[in-house]
Amino acid sequence: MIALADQLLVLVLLINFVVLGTSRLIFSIRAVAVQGVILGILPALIHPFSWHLVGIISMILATKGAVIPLLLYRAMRSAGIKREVEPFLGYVPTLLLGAVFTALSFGFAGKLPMLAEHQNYMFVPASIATLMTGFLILTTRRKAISQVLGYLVLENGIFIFGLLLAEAMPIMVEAGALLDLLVGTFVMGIVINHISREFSSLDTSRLTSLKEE
Amino acid sequence: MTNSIIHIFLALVMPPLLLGVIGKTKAAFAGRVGAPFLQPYYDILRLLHKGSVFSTTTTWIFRAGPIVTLATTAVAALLIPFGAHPSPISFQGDMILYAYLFALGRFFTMAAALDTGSSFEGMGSAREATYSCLAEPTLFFALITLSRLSGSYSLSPMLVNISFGVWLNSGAALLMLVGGMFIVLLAENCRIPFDDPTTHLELTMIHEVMVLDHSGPALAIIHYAAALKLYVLGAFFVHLALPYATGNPALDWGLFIISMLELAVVIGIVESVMARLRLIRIPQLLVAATILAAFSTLLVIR
Amino acid sequence: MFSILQGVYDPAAVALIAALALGFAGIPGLFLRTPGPGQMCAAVISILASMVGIPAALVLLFSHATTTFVLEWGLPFGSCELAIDPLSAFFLLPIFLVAAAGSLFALGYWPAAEHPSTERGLTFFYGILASSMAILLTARNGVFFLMVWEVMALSAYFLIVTEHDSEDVRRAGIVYLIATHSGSAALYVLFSLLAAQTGSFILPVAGSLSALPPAAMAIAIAAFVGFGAKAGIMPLHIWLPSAHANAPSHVSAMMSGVMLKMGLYGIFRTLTFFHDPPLLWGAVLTVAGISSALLGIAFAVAQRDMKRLLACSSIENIGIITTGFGVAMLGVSSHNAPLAYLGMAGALLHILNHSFFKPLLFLGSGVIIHAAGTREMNLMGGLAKGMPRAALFFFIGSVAICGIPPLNGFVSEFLLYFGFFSQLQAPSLIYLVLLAPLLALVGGLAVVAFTKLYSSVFLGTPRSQGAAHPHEAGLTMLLPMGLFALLCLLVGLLPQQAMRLVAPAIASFMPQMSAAVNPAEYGVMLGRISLMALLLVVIAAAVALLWRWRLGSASVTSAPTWGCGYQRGTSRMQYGATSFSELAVSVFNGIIRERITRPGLNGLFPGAAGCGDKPTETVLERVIAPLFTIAGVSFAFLRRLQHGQMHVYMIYIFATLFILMLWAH
Amino acid sequence: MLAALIILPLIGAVVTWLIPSDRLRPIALSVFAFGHLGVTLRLLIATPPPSTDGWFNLDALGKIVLLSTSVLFFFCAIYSIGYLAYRLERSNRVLCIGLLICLSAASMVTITHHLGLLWVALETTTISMTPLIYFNRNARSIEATWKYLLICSVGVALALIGLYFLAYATIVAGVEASLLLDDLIRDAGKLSSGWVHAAFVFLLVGFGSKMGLAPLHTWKPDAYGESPGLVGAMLAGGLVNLAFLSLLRVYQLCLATREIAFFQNALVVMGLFSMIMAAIFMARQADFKRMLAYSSVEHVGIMAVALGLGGKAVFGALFHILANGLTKGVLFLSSGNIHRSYNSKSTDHVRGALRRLPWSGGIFLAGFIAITGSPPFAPFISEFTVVSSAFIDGRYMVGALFLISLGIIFIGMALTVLPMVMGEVPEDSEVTSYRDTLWTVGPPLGLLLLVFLLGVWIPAPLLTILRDGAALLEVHP
Repeated sequence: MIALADQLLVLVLLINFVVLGTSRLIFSIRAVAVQGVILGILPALIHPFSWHLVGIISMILATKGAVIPLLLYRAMRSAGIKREVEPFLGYVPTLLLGAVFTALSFGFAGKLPMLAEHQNYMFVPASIATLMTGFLILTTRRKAISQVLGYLVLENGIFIFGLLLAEAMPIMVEAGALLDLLVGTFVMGIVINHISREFSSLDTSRLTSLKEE
Repeated sequence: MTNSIIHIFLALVMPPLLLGVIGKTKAAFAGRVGAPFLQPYYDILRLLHKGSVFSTTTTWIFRAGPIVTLATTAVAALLIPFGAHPSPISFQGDMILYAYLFALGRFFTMAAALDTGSSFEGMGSAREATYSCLAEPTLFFALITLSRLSGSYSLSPMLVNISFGVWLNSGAALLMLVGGMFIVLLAENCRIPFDDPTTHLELTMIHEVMVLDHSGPALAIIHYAAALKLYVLGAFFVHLALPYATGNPALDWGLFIISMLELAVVIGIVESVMARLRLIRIPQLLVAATILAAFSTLLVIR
Repeated sequence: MFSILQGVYDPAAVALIAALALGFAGIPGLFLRTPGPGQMCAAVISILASMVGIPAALVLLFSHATTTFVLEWGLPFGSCELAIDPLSAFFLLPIFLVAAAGSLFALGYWPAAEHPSTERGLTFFYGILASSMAILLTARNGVFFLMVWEVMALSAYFLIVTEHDSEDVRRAGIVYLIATHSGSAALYVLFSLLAAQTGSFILPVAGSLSALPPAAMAIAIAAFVGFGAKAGIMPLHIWLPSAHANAPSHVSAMMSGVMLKMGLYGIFRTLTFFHDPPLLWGAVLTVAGISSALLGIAFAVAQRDMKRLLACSSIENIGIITTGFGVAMLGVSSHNAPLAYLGMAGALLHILNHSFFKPLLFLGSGVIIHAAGTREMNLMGGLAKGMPRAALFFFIGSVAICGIPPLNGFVSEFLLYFGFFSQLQAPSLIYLVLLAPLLALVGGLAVVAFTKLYSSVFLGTPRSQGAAHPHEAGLTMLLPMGLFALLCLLVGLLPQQAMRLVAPAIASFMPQMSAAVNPAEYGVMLGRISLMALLLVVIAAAVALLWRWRLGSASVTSAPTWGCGYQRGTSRMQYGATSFSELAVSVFNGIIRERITRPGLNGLFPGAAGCGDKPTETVLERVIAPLFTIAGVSFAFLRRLQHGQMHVYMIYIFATLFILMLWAH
Repeated sequence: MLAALIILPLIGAVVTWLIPSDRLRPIALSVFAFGHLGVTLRLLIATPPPSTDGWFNLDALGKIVLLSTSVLFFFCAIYSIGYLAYRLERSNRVLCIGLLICLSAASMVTITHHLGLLWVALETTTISMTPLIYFNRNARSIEATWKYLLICSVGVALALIGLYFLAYATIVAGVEASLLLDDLIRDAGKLSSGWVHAAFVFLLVGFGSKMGLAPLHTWKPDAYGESPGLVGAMLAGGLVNLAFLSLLRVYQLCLATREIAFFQNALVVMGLFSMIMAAIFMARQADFKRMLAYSSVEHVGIMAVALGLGGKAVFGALFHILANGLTKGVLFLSSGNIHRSYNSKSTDHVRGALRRLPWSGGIFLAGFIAITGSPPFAPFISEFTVVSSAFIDGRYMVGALFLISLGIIFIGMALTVLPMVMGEVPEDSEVTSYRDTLWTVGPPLGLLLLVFLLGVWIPAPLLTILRDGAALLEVHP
């Protein structure tokens, strides 16, 4: 089964590039949702069956796959924006950077000692690469929604790493995942809706009145 | 004891004579007969008998001015040795007191001048203030040189010490010192080329303009004090320039009197052959004097 | 807190209690509804404290002993020791004196009835300032010293900004605060390095440290910067003129008369820790001292604001003291006992003298401000008519500060001069004698400055309406002035007695040196000085009597001043403060550079035009201010980093992470 | 007893949620704050033994932070009675609930020894503060909230992955997988340095951004500037210390792993950088609340430097937790009053505060003197400890930079604060309903007295706690 996990991780990496490459917000929201679903499936592949596990998985699928994307989708609609126009860094350079970072993360993971059973799987590189992708989105996109997406991708990266620990300390992983995702992202969703009400736009370049002259 | 009495007697009586001699010399150069040698005495006596006019602006400072000036000069006269004879009062460090006594007198003179509220007298004291504080260091360089040469910290030894022998040893230093001190002598006593006591244009005066408002006895005291100051500084200068001494006390007194008169003649000559400097030039001349004295000091202490 | 004070008869304990009492003097006033009584009670308390404290200090001074207390405190900086040795006791004298005089003066000068809003704070901080200085002298724990030091500095700040409605006052306050705080930074370093040397924050005993290691040099530098900034040694004096000018006069008196000395005390105290210091230290102090003396008085000559002039002359006097101290250090380094002794004696005696005539003059300036309503000397004149007594006291102060016999200023300068001259016979450092002419120049300029001050304020005729109707000051203001004037006279006429005050302090400062000289010979010298002073007085009296007798027999008439033929002379045509000093200032042109604004006159009949001048604060305006501007500009550039754009903030985080990663591996 | 620390505020949250009246709620808040303070003091005197599973252990470090947080919270609560009376235009329900939840989570941070739980609690404080920053409900405040939320969340996320690395290190090392501090310290020797280093870096950046070390501080001026005074006080005096406590835990770990040198240097560098940044931004600062924010950046820098220097300076770091926390309370609360009275945060409008608000102005001035490290106030003790130990240990460069930036900061702050409090009130300045009352002036004054007291006398028990804490952070041979 765990061999399948690796295939899925490749998929995750590909989705990273999709998110980096697309300009249509709705599309990247969907992509992130798909990524979330995949991550939801992954535990099922690497852990033995238990009702507890089912609970976790369903929770993750619900939030990552449905709730948060919907939240973002609503915010996007209410603000009436379709696409991420003029990002701070063009799409092609972003993609290239993404590639570079992915390569780097493979290198980084290679330097670190692994457990034997994780040795020939790409959990660590995938997680680091996703993390970096998240950062890349956060630093290159203008719209608040895209930045939330970036944060989500970053979270996914962390989550992937968490899978390695899942059987060692489940509580930890769940606490992390749930708190961050549920609460953190949820609050962000709320704030975003507030923003769209205040500015009738989700363009964070409008959110620059607080600065030093 | 007798020496002290003679010293005090000379200090009391002789000063105005120098003015008389200077006047005669200038007259001679001008081809006039000129006023008698004792004219200054007559003036002072006459002034003493005149009534006084005090400006309504003035306070006690105005009256204290002449008194303090005379008192300080008198004390200075007691500190300075006349000729080969040591001064009546002499102690370690008296040369510093000597220098500072004049400062006290100056303070009062200037204050008295400003007390009248007359712009001319203010002008005079402004000049006096600046020039005298430029002359201050010269005197101290001289004192250092002398103290070094004599190895003592008191005026009498350090001045009496000067002799032809010393001249032979450190002539260069003394020569510069004489130059510097002569300039200071003229400046401090407001003689030409620094000041013209006899001019009638207040704008050009320094000392005389400061005492414009003094009258009667006050003016007499001022004249006398000025003469005494010339005498005291002259005695100092004479020690440097004309250090003759024979063992014989009486003879030495005579020599001293003569050399003082010589000094007066020299001053008279200078006053007759030179014109008063422009006021802007005066500081430069004073600084030159300081430099001379400083060089002499460096020569002796290196 | 002071559970350790057993036996109140112990003079040290008495002195400490008196010091604390000074601090509490202002507190009752804070809680009283009506302002008047508080001030009165403060005055009474501080006078009583001084009456107790001065004798105690004298006893301690002559006892040649050191009394030490240990204070339990809850701070982790070792035990907190308080000790009073003759040096501390010597510095205690002026504190008690000026504190009492000032708080008495305040009753008339800053009456609570007229200044209800400011009086409480003023009285309170005045007490705190005095008390903190007194306690500072006893502190033997570095950290405790620092704390008291800062309390002193801050209370001084609050005193300076008493009238903070005026822009000038606020600026003066800020400059002072910045200067003193920077000084304190140097002191942080100083005491840390000391602790590094000794292993504890307890100040080392005299002569216990070696001056050889580089740390010692660092300590000396830190002390010079930190304490020098407080003392106002050039070029660390930037805060001094404006602060003294803008503070209430009795505060200026306290600051100039005492607080500056605390900086000197710090330098003294620090250098006592080391045995055989290098020549360099003395040389630096000497050069710094003589140059601040010269420049300080040069600036003083140029001033037109009465209190600024006094402040600049404080710089001069501090310079003279520093010179004396530097010379003393040179004497110590070159094992030349007489030089060390004379230098130290001159310095300490001048400290005492300066704490007599400078407060006198500042208090006098307060009286003048009351009478004329301005500090601008060009607007005054003729005040002596209205206030003869104040004028007399002020005159005594002015003569004394010029170092002219027969007053006290001369005595201390005389000792310094004699020290310089005695170098002529010394084996080494003969060139020190060249300081004598420089000091003479300083003296000459001082005469210019103070004839200018006294004459333009008190003599002539009023130059403005404000000064036209002066009134004599009240008793509470005259009494302190009279006291100080009397002290000036006493020290001037009986210098050998004043010498006896100084001797123990020197003995404690440099025991081996003072053992090597015989103070008696200097005593004899000073005895002669006092004889000459008396002689001078006698002769003057004689001449005066003679003149009296002449006047008696001759006619005395009074008339207006003779205008040399000008009939329409007005009081504005007098030589004012600026015109008097213009010639002297022109000699120092370039250092001082008066800014003179001349009217542009054109046409046949030009209209009314004015002409003003302003002496520049050379160091502050030419050096410090430009630095601040540069810093401001460069900072303004860097502030773009915070431009409010989210994604760049993210880049900051990312970059930090990345760099740290690279660093870690 | 420990549980009370957590539960009491939660009960309080429920109660305040139920209370309908905006006037009564702050009073309830104060009551619970008082209760919490009581429990805290009780715990400091009679400390319970660590829980058997090792999850909960109130050690000296925890005590210090708990004390400062609880005291500060108490005074803020009292202040809220007076302050919120002027802000009745909008409901303060969310504010009170948020504060209490935050307090509960904060207490959790101080008492737990399980890094995971600590992390969860820390994240909770972050999130519970979010709505408070948005209290003013305007464009500026939503922007501030957004930046605060995103940056802090990213930071905390990084901290999380740091923890994961740590945990994975234990797994790789083959020891019992655990995030209990004590276990980790025990097994520290065995952990592979690669993972540990990575973990430390991520934790440093994560907690650093929560703490506001430059250049991760960018959210601070906005959040502090736009939130109400008492929220600012809690942020600057409370949350900062919690983040610092988390760093201390990491530091303990580093000590055990013998990898301390890198961590210390990183701390010193970041600390000095923060101070210099603060210095640059404080000069000519036109908004006094933002200035206070930068001052907070400066002081976390001071704490970081102190911790990085190690040795005696650590004592300074720990004492600075208290000193800085309480002084920040003084400054933010009094500045809140000034802000209310002038209805402006701009130093161009705020002039002569001493005239208009003698008490608040005076307290603000005193707070400025205290925070810039002048005796006789507490920050002097800690700052001088840092400086002196820097010089005594021969770290002259660090000491010099430290002093210089302190100097620049003092100048910058003086040029901002003194014109505010001194002089005349400008004629055109807006006249508002605000007046100094006992409720608004008492709390900052009380804090000021505490700061002064700690500046001249540290009570023996507190001193022992501080010493024990310092002992926990010393290198054990």
